[in-house]
Parts: sequence; structure tokens; C-alpha cells
Amino acid sequence: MRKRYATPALVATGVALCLGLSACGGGGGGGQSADSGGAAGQGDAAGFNAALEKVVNPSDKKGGTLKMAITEAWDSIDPGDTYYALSWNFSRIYGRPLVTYNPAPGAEGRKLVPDLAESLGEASDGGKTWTYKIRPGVKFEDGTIITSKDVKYAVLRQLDKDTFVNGPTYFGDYLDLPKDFKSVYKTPDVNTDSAIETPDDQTIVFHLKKPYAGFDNFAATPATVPVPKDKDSGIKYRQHPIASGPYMFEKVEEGKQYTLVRNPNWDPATDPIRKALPDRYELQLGVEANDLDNRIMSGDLHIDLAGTGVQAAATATVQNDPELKARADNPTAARTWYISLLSDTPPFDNVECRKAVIYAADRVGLQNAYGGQLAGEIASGLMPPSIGGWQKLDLYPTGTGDVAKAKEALAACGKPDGFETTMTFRSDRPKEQAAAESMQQALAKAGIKLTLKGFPTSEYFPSYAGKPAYTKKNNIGIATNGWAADWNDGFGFFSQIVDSRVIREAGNYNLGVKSPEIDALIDKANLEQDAATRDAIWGEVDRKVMEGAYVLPAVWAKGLTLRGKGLTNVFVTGAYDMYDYLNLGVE
Amino acid sequence: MSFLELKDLRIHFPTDDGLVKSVDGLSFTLERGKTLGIVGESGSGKSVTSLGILGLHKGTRARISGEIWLDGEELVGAGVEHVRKLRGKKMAMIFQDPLSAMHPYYTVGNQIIEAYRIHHDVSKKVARKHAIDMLARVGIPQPDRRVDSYPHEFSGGMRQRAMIAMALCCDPELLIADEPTTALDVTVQAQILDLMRDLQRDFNAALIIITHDLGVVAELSDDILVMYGGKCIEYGSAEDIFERPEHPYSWGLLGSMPRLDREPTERLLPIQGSPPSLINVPPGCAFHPRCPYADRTAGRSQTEVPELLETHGGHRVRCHLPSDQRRGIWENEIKPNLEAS
Amino acid sequence: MVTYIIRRLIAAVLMLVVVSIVTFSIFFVVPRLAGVTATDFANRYVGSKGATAETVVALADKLGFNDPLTVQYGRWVKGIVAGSDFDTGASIEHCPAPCFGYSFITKTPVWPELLDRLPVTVSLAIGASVIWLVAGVSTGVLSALRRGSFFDRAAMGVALAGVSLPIFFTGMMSLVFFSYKLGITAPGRSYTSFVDDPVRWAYNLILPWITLAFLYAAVYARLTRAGMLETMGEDYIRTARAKGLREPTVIVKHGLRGALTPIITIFGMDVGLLLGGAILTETTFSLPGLGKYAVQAISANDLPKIMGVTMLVAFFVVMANLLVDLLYAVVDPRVRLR
Amino acid sequence: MTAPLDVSGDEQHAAPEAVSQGAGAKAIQGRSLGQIAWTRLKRDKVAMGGAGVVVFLILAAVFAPVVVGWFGHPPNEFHQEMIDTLTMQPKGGTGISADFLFGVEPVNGRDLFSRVVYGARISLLVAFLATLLSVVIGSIMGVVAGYFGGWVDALISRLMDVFLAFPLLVFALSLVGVLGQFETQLAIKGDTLRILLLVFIIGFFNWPYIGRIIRGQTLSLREREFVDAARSIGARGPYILFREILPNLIAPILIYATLLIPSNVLFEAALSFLGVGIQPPTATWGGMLAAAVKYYTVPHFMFFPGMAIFITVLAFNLFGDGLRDALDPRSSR
Repeated sequence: MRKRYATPALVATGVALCLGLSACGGGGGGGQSADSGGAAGQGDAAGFNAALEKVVNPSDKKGGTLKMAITEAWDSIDPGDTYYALSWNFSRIYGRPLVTYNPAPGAEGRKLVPDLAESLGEASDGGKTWTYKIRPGVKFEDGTIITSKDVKYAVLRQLDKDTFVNGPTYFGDYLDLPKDFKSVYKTPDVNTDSAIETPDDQTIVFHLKKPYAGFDNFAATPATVPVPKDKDSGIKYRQHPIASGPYMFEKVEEGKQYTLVRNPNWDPATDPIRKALPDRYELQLGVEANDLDNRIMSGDLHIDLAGTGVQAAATATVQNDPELKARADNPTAARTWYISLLSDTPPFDNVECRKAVIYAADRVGLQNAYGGQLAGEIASGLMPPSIGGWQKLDLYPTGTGDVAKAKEALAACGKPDGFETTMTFRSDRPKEQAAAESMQQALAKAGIKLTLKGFPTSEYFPSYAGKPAYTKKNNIGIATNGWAADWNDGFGFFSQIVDSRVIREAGNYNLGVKSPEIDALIDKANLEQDAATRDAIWGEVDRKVMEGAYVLPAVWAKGLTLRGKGLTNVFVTGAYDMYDYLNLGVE
Repeated sequence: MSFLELKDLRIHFPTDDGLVKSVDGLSFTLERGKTLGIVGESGSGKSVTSLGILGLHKGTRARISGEIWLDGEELVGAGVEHVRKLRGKKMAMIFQDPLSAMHPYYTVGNQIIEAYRIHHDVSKKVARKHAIDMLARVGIPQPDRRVDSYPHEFSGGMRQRAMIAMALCCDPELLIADEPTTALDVTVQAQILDLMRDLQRDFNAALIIITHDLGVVAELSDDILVMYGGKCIEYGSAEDIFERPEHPYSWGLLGSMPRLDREPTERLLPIQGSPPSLINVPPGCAFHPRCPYADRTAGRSQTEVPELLETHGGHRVRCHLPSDQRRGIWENEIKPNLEAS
Repeated sequence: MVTYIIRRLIAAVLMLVVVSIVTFSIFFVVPRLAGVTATDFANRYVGSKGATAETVVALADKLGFNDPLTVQYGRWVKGIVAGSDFDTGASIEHCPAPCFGYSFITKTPVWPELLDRLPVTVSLAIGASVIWLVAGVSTGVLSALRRGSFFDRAAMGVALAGVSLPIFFTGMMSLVFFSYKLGITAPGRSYTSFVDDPVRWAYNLILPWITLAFLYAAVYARLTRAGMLETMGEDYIRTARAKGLREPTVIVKHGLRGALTPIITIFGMDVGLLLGGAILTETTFSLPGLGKYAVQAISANDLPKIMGVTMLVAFFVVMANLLVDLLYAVVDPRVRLR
Repeated sequence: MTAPLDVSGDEQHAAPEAVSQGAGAKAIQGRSLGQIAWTRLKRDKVAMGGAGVVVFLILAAVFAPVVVGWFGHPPNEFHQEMIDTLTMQPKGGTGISADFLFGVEPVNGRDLFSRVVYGARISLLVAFLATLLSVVIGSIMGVVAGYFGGWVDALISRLMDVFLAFPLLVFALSLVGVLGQFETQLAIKGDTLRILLLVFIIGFFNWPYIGRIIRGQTLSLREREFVDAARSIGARGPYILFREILPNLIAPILIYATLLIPSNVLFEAALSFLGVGIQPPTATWGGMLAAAVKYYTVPHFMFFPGMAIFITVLAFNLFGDGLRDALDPRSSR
């Protein structure tokens, strides 16, 4: 759960069709229809939700300064040390990964296209070997030619999780690394050709321990952005990452501001996907949240870098002002806010008691708690609609709570008079607090008495909700939770949250899904080579989770985002469900 | 006309609790070179009187009426600024507790210099020389060194000497000493009283000594004024008061006078009760609730305020008891008791 | 006087030692007593999704959570006094004294961050303290001198309201009104370095200054008034008047001098505390100063940062204490004897 | 002492209050200091107004269920029908009506009036108990330091210095988290635990302020004549302590306790504002203010809890000032 504010990467596996189209491209149908009033369909460049399906203000005009801001600093601008979607999105203006997502609105944006590489990855050995050819003539900002060795070094260096704590671990999990390799810093002389080969300066070959058909998703992470070995300074590299894209850092003041200027050594001829319109980027960090919204509204800023939507106060302002509303979009993210039912804590060891909670919960109330229709669509399952294999589940009512059914379930559980349990939430997250309060109100009607307990986010999984010893001792049966996909296949979404075998002493995100049946399905999916069949298995996992009543899904997250005044080439990419930062320009 | 004359001085303070009549119709006269002792308990109005003479109630909420004549000038009606210029120069005051009466943050020398330079346009150097002279004059050893000391670095007696030096530095013609020895040890008390007597003689000033201790005034005073409840209840020469006191309150004061041959805490003739509230002054004679002889006035003491009447040769008493009866009580009941002890 | 200074200096150092022990105990010893294990500590620093149990155990060892508490304390103190070394991955980095440790969550040494936040807090504290000292003391003096007047009543009424208003309420209301509604003051989170643009610096800070100063000015007006009234009732004031001094001289030279001395000591303490971070003000106005830093560190449970900022605050308070004591000795000759 | 009569030594104070107080107090036999103070207090309309508000607040807090039963809805009851589901703000801006006197909260539409009333419970309870704790610790430490002097005094004074050197809020914030880890080992849970935790933190860190004052008072009392007198007639330590010194400390303790309550109300609000304190859904003023930051476009949400804090603190301050003036008239000069 690194991605505290930013929406995580959401990736289409290869060219797999997006199932459930209504949810994929344009935000959840339900939430949108309630308020958009057809604005999205208007022919004008601007309009509510206009950027979901098409490019708003297309332009090729170069020049100007693009001003971005964010309420706090994100983890790192080092491409090897970041796990925020905003950062994966934004880093592409200064760094070129092997492949990336097609800069196009909606579902088109989930397609992978070659970037530093000449083409998408070439698989061999049944998906265990992946080969890429680097484009010739691409240079770092200092004029050095980029070779495959720079990519190899970049991928290997970020495996050092002692130094780079933020980034994902996928390469480390899959690459066939020699046993004696610790890190590029500690064991620089170990031969790593068993994992990555660079037969020549243009070619890079990845060798995996086990086959993975979606390896291009790995190659699209910033981990493959080349890093020159002689410029690497470990954790301090983030003070000036060397640019391979059209912009390079002019000034880095961590936590305060970044400015980027044109990289003179970037050659448009080597880069078919980037327009590189503005002359300059100015990023302000640590801007007060309400102030940030106000400045986008007034035109002082172009875009909120975080891309998760405006604050509560601005929501009303946007709603009530047609001019502002025409500059707003309401995309759905591949993120589910849900509530874990801890099956280890009695009486939740009985599925009927878990079901009772799901029946009794006020699903509309939960939606409101998470910010209302504009902030989330009531979720019928754990898996968000944009993940491959998603199917609409209809196991439980999604209304304001069904007390009668809840009582039935309670009776079946042997607790006809209800029971008492404790619910935890992250105390620094008002939405989770509201959700907990809503649960308390709704469950009380069925006779289930909740005691609420909040803990700071930093301690939530390491010390409290994610620590079985604690939850058992303190009778914690319910806990707020949330998860976002790194990839929009089932593996990317489910692997850490429903597999009972990942549960450890502390720091768990899977708080109570313990089912041999589900574990078996996961194993089956991981072995399945055919993408469609695999997706179907993941869909089955979702159904089993819901049938087992292990979680109460609250909403699939949405955000009300604003396009700044004078911004050109704006659209929401299906890859990150936020504005695509690759080709933005200013008037 | 006398050097100092008070005519029917009244100083009243309006407070939340009512009007406090601290001084209520006080009159007396004092000549140059003479000493007047004002005696009374706390709250009797002695200190308020002295501050009134100095004009220190001007500009406060106090209501002042009557007349104060100093060397031919009326002060009650005089301007604030005019009276200020007289303060320190023509009339000066010595306060009871020199530790709190001197500013803790300034050296003794500085405070004397300041007092001198307000009234004399001289350089600091000259003023400092004068301060050292004054300190020497009041018997402070090594005055050229001690001039730079802070008040807290002095002993009690030395501080009082310094205080006196400060008061005398501008050769005042009227000197008011408010409980000058109360805060001091008995032996030091005697030294200070000696010093004051010497200085008064040298400066030929008029001196008012305010005290609750008859022993102090016994040695110094020419005349004595006994105050009670803001009024003068007995006035006369020192001899009158000590040999022929006529007011029962004065008898009480004499009875409780400490003597060397007696334990300090022992009181021969204690006065019962506490001083009166100055807001709700008892009707009639203010002293009657505490007066052992009140029953001998046929109830007049409860209803009628006695007049201050002259008994003989300047000796005045404010009492309902007939003069001969008072003398009788003194001669037969009080005096033998005092002498017997 | 020299021995006095030395004694106070020793006391100040001792105080810092005690503070450091207590701070360390609260964050390391007390949780241990509550049953928190070394791996629990390490778990806080594990960010990525895939951390295995072995990684956590190894990290606990690497960060020294398994060492005896005295060793951990010694290491921490040694870092402050002598500096220490940290592994940045590519190299071993020396963190020179005073090294308040290295945050394993953000991978940054704490001290430079504290230094970075310090100017914000200092700007806030200095600006506000100048305003409140001038406003509070002058109001208090005037009130005392015109006791019972309309001015006195009005000023004391406002002052009482001032001390009764929580700063996060006045701050929020004034932000909403002046910044968001009228747009005449800077919004929250605004800070520009004085060196970069003094005018902008003042403009950005004016609202926090006034909000903070209002609270303190109210306190100081009340204190000054009470002190002034008390002083003006002192015997030495009567003595000064009896000497024939002019009233202004009496008030300024004798009255104010006595009344302001305790105010100055309180002022020193207040500024000392504020230099350690005006938590509520900085939170309300989202100013990136030490107070906000402390709050963020606490909510992230980033122990090196929490301890660093605590020690820095304590340092400021102790220094302020020391300065005030020394100043007092200069101002009030009686103190020198002690 | 040579004083023949009841000379208090106060005589040189020409100020009329001192004269009237010294004289008046002693003239009326049988009236205790308390009665006199009460007479004075009764006359102080502002202080009595403050006292009235305090009593009103206490009653409102104690009888919160009744008050809310009359004028509102249960504090944790949702009224989502009052909320616009797009903006999550109250319909019509605030939702203020005869039914909802202060309007409703954004998101879930809880009755702001009843939450403010219930908030008074936590606020006052914590403030009172914390004050009690500070006063007990502070008085004991102060008296011990002031009375025994010497190294005991030096030790306690240094201890107070150390306490005052700690960044109070930082500590309070971290301590709530650290002490929370003991929760599993304690018998008390939930709000009770949280309240006790707040009381402990606020009370425990505030005692040096009152301790210093009491120490000073004890020091000066120890030097006062009547203690000398008692000592001279052979009174022993405990007698002097309990019969001569402690009774004279009641007034300052009472005054500073009364003045500490409002500061503790503010402290509790600050802790709740910073997010440590009572667990939701229990209403606290500080917690409501913190939640209101996000909804600054509907300022009624921050206005009512803010004003509740203001009025409470102001009322206690007015009463405390009045009490001080009544018990210790010289301090008001």
C-alpha cells in the first residue's frame, strides 16, 4: 500500500480487450449518468467529462511554461525508486522506459507502444526470455549515447531494496538472478548475465525464472529508464536523475519545487510519441490542498500532479459553476475501497456472521463516506471493473442495508441477537473514519455493535490491522482497507490481498481472506498461459472472495479532476486514469 | 503663622465597598526645629496624612478637602506641578521598609543622585560627590565605595541610613519619617533615632515622626498626636501624653509600650478588638466598641461623636468622659498598674 | 557573576541530557515495555508490497533494533555529538555532528531537514513576537495607566477574548475570510525565503503573524497591565514620587523597568518555545516549519525525525531559559547574588 | 515583634483597598475569608455572568441526552437525506432549521447542535480531571519544595524546569500513540481509556506551572510572621504545614485551578484538533474543527464548535479573574 495519494498504474495486458467497456473508458456508468447530463457527449472541445474519451484542445503549439503542483512531495523522482502512478506518468517527460502507454484518451491509452525500444518485447522460450532492441542515437542529457547497458544497470540497481525502498519488486521476483548477487553496489563484480544479457549496445535480453506473458508491463515501469552507471549516486541520484527524455531537471529542491527545461540532446527523430510542447515545466510541491484547487480554478496553475481529484470544498464550487464544470472530468480509477472482515476473529470465523455484516451495511452510506457519487461507484465486488476478467457480481444487495437478511444470516451464524466487535480505520483519513462511522450506524440496526478504533496510516498495517497477533488479542473483526492495481490483470490486483500464503507476522494487507479454494485458483491462474482463460480465473477469484464474504467492497474510486485554463492536448489516459502528462501543452 | 499648619484635613477614598474616610478632619500645627509624633494603629490614617501633606494623593481617586499650609503656601489647592517641585526639596519623607522603598534595580548612589538632580541643575559628577557626602553624613562607612552598591547589598540599618541620606540630600525644611525604625533591630533602632535627632538639630527642620510605637516618639517628640479612625483623639506635649494621658486609647497604647525590663510579647493593658473599619466607622465615638469605660458615658458614646476639646494648656482630648473622671481613672486605675510592673 | 554563568551553563547541559534520556525512553523503552518487538520497529520502515519476513528481520538487525537499549541510546547520542555514518547504497555517507540520525522512511538525514525548516519557524516566531511585544506591552501599559477608563475596559475585553480563542479557530476563520473570500492575504502553505523576496516573505506571513501575535498580545497585555499596576503600587514608586520626580520619569524609569523585567523573561521562554515550532499555527496555516515537521514525523512514526525535532525544541527552550536567566542577572542586580 | 497592637505591617500601603481590606476584614468578626470573597464575587457582574455560563455549560453537558432530546437528534445519527450526494455538503448550504439548530455536518448529516452539546462533555470532563491532577501534583510538589527548601527544593525546581523545557504538544502527540500500545494490557478500553490518557497527558505536563506558584507562595508564607509566631511557641513542622500554611494556600490553589481549566479546555481541543484524542464517532470540539478544515466553504461547520470553545474558555476566564479579584484583591490592581 505505498500509493497513498496517487492512483496506481493500471495497465492493459498486451492488446487484450477491455471487458466491461462502460467502466473502462469513461468512469462508472452509474456515477456518471447521475450528474453528467450528457455533457460528455457534446461536440465542443470542453465540457464535463470531455477528456475521458477524446483530446481536449488539440494543439501543436510549442512554447510556454506548464505549471503543475502537488499537495505534498511524492516518494522520489528517481525512476528506480517510485511507486506512484503520477510519478510513472510524469517521469516519462524526462525518462524513456523501454515501452510505454499509447498517449491516447480512454481505453486506447492502455495499449503499449515502444519508447526507448524499437518495438515491443519479443518473447521466446515460452515467455521466459524477452528481447528488446534499443533505438539508435538516443542520448542522455550530457550527450552520451544510451546503450542497452544503461538499461541493464538501471533495472539491476533498483533491485537493492535497502536503498530504494519505494519501487515495486517485480523484476526481483521474476529475473533469474545468480544466488550471490546482492546489489549493484555490494556485489558489483558478480556476473548477472543469467538475468539480463546485453549482447551488443542495442540489444537487451531479460531471462525470467518463470514465464510471464505480460512482461511488457514490467518494461513499461520507470525501472527500465536508463541510468548511466558513472552518474549513479545511490539514494542521492534523486537529486538529479539524468534525462533521456525531452526535458531535464534544471533545479531540484526536494519537497519544494522542481523545474525542468528542454533537453538539448533529445532528438525528436528518435521519439515518435512525444510532442514536447512547453519550453519549461514548473512543479511546486507542498502546496496547500484547497489553495491548489483554487489556483487551478483561477488559472494560476495548469494541473494537479496527483490527479486524484479536488478537495471536498472545491467539489461544490465546481458543481455550482458551469464554466468550471466544463473543465472537469470524473474518471474511475482501478482502485477499490473496501472493508476487510477478519475471518480469524470470532464470530467472523463463521461465514454467516460475515455475510450478516455485508447485508447490514449501508452501501449508499459507504459511498457517501468515501465522498459520494463523484468519488466512487458502489462496488459489487472486490475487483475494479477495468481489470481483465471482471464480471458484474450480484451476490448482495447494494442498497441502504437489508436488516432482515442480516438477521437471517445472524441466526444462521448462531448469533440471533447480534454481537460486539471492533472496527479499525486509518485515523488520518477522514473518509475511512466516515466509513467506519457509517458501518457503526448501519450495523447497529441489525444488532451488531461496533467499537471504532483509529490508527495512523504509518502504523496501520505494521502494528495494528495488519498484525494478526494484535487483531486477535483485541477482538478486531472489521478493518477498512483499500487496494489499487499495478497492472490491470488479476495478478496485479489480487496477489497481495487474497492469497492466504502471503500472510506474515505483521504488515499484512490481506487481513482475512483465508481460503484454500482461492489459493488454488491463484496458483492455477499463474500457470495459465492463455490470457483470456487466465482473466476468467481471476474473475472466479473475485466471485469466491465475495461468496466467502471475506470483504465488503465499498466503492471503486473516482475523482473529480480539473483541467487548467489554457491547457492543450488534455485527455485522461486509460493507463493511469489521470490526465496523460506526456504531451500536454499550454496556449 | 506656623511653618506647617493643617486645617480640617479630610482625605476620603471612594471604593467599591464604600467611602473610606482615612483622614477625617485633622488639624495641627508644627514649627521649624520642632518634632511632632503621630501615633496610632494601622488604619488609623497616619500614613495617609503624611502622604497627603506631600501631595501624593493628587491625581488619584482620593477626595481631599481642608487646608495644608506650608511656610505660607496652601498645598491642597495648589497645582500638581507646583507641589511636585516642593517634594524632595522643601519636604521629604523617610519610609518604613527601606528595602521595598528603594528601587531594587538602581544603586543607592544613583537613587540619591537622581533625587538631588531633580532639584539641582548640576552635573552627575557633582551630584555623585554630594551623594557620597550625604552617605558619610549619615554614618555609612566607606561611602565612596558603598555609593555603587545596590540596596539589597546593605544591611537593614545601613539601608535606613541611606534612605535618610536620600531624604536629606536637598536640605528639606519638613521631614516626615514614617515608621522609620519599625523594620529594624532594637539596637539599630536606637542608632537611627539618635541619627535623626542629630540631623534634625543640624538641619533645623520640622520633623514629623509617624509610628505605632510610643517608645519612639517618647525620645524625640515635642508634641504628640494620637490618631484613631482617621481622627485626632488626643493631642498634647510629650509630657502631657506620657504623664497625663486622658484618652482610654492612649492608656492602652502606653500600656502596651515595650520596655527593656519586660518581655516584648507581654502586654500589660491590651486593647481588645481590632481597629475600626474606615467604611463603617462605628457610630458615636469610634473607639467605643473597644473602650472599657464606654458604659460610663450613659450611652452617649454609641450615638454622639465626641468633640476634640482642650482640657488645659494645649492638651486636647476627644472623649465623652468628663475630664476629672478621666484623670481619676488614670491616677487610680491605670498608672499604679503600669508602675507596679 | 562568572560562577553564576558557569552554573547555569552546566545546568543547561544537564537539562538537555535529561531531556534526551526521557525522549529516548518514550520512543524506545516504553514501547518495548508494551511488548513491541524489534521486528515491529523494523516493519515501520518496510515500504514495498513484497517485503518478506526475512527482509524485515534483516532490516531490524541492520538498523540496530536488536541491540541493548543502552547501546542504541549511546549510538544516538554519539551521532549528535560526534556524527555517524550511513549507507546511501552507492557509498557510505558521513553525517557530521550534530547528526540526529537518518530517516529510513524518507532516506534522508534529519539535521539538514531541520535546518531547512528552521527559517520558516524563525520567521514566524520573530515576526509574530515583534508584533505582540509592541502591541501587547503598549496596550498593557496604557491600560494600567488609565485604569478603569473606556480604553482599559475595551482593551482588556479584547485581550480576554484573545486568550480565550483557540489559534486554530482564529487561524482557520481568518484564512477562510481574508485569503479565500477576500483574497487579500496569502493562502495556507505560503512561504518565501526572506533572502529571495523580503516583500513576498512578509506578505505570505502576515496572516500567521497577526493570528499568532493576537493570542500572545492578549496574554502580554494582561500581564503587562497587571505587572504595571503592581509595580506602580510598589513602595519604591511612592519613594520616587516623594523625591519630586516628574510623573513620566516615575512611570518609565521606575515603573516600566520593574514591570517589564518579568515580561522579558516570559518573552524569552515564549520565543524559545515558538522557535521549536508553533505546531498549531503551522498546522493551521500549513507552514512547512519545525512544528509541522514534528506533526508529520509523528504521524509517519519516523523516530529519528521525532527525536531530532524534540531535541531541537528542547535545545531552544533550554537556551532561552539560559539567556533569560543571564539577562535577568543583568537587569536585576538581586539575582546575581544567588 | 514589638507590635503592641494588631499591626499587620501593611499600613504603609496607602492604596485605599489595602486600608479598607486590612481594616474591614478584621473588624467584622466571624466572617471568613470565603464569605468575604463570596460577597465580593456576587457584586462582580462579569464574573457572575461567567459563572452563570459555566453552570449552564456544565448542566448542558451533564444533561446532554435530555437537551438533545428536546432540541435535536442523537449525536451520531446519520441524516443523509440532508446531504447533497454530489457535493456531500448540506442541502441549502448549512441545513440550519428549527429541526437542526446549528445545521448538519457535511457527508453524513449529523446534527451539529447535538454534537456540539455532546462535545462539551468530553471537553469539560477532560479539563476538570486534568486540572485536578495538575493541582494535586503541583500543590504537593510546590508545598514540599517551598516548605522544606534546600536540596529538596533544588531537585523539584529542576524537575519543573525539565518539564517546562519539553515541547509539550510534540510530546503529547507522540505519547498518545506510544501509550496506546499498552491498550491490550489494560482493563479499560475505548473512550474511558482515551479520556484518562488525555487527562494524564494534559494534567501531568501542566503541574509545574501551578507547582511554581504554590512553591513561591509557600516560601513567602514560611517567612511570614504568623508562622514565625507559631514556631516561636514551639509548633512543630506538620502543625505549621497543615494548620498555618495549607489553609493559606487554598485561595491561590483555587484561583489557579479555576484559571487552569480554560487553558486545559484549549489544550484538549488542540489535541483533538491534531487528531489525537477521543475516537470517533464521539464528538469533540477540536475534532469537529479539524474535520471542518476540508469544508471551509460551509463555515458553519467550524463556526459552532469554535464558538463553543471560545465561550467556554471565556466564561471560565471571566469567572477565574473574578474569583482571583475576590480572593486576592491586591492582585487586581
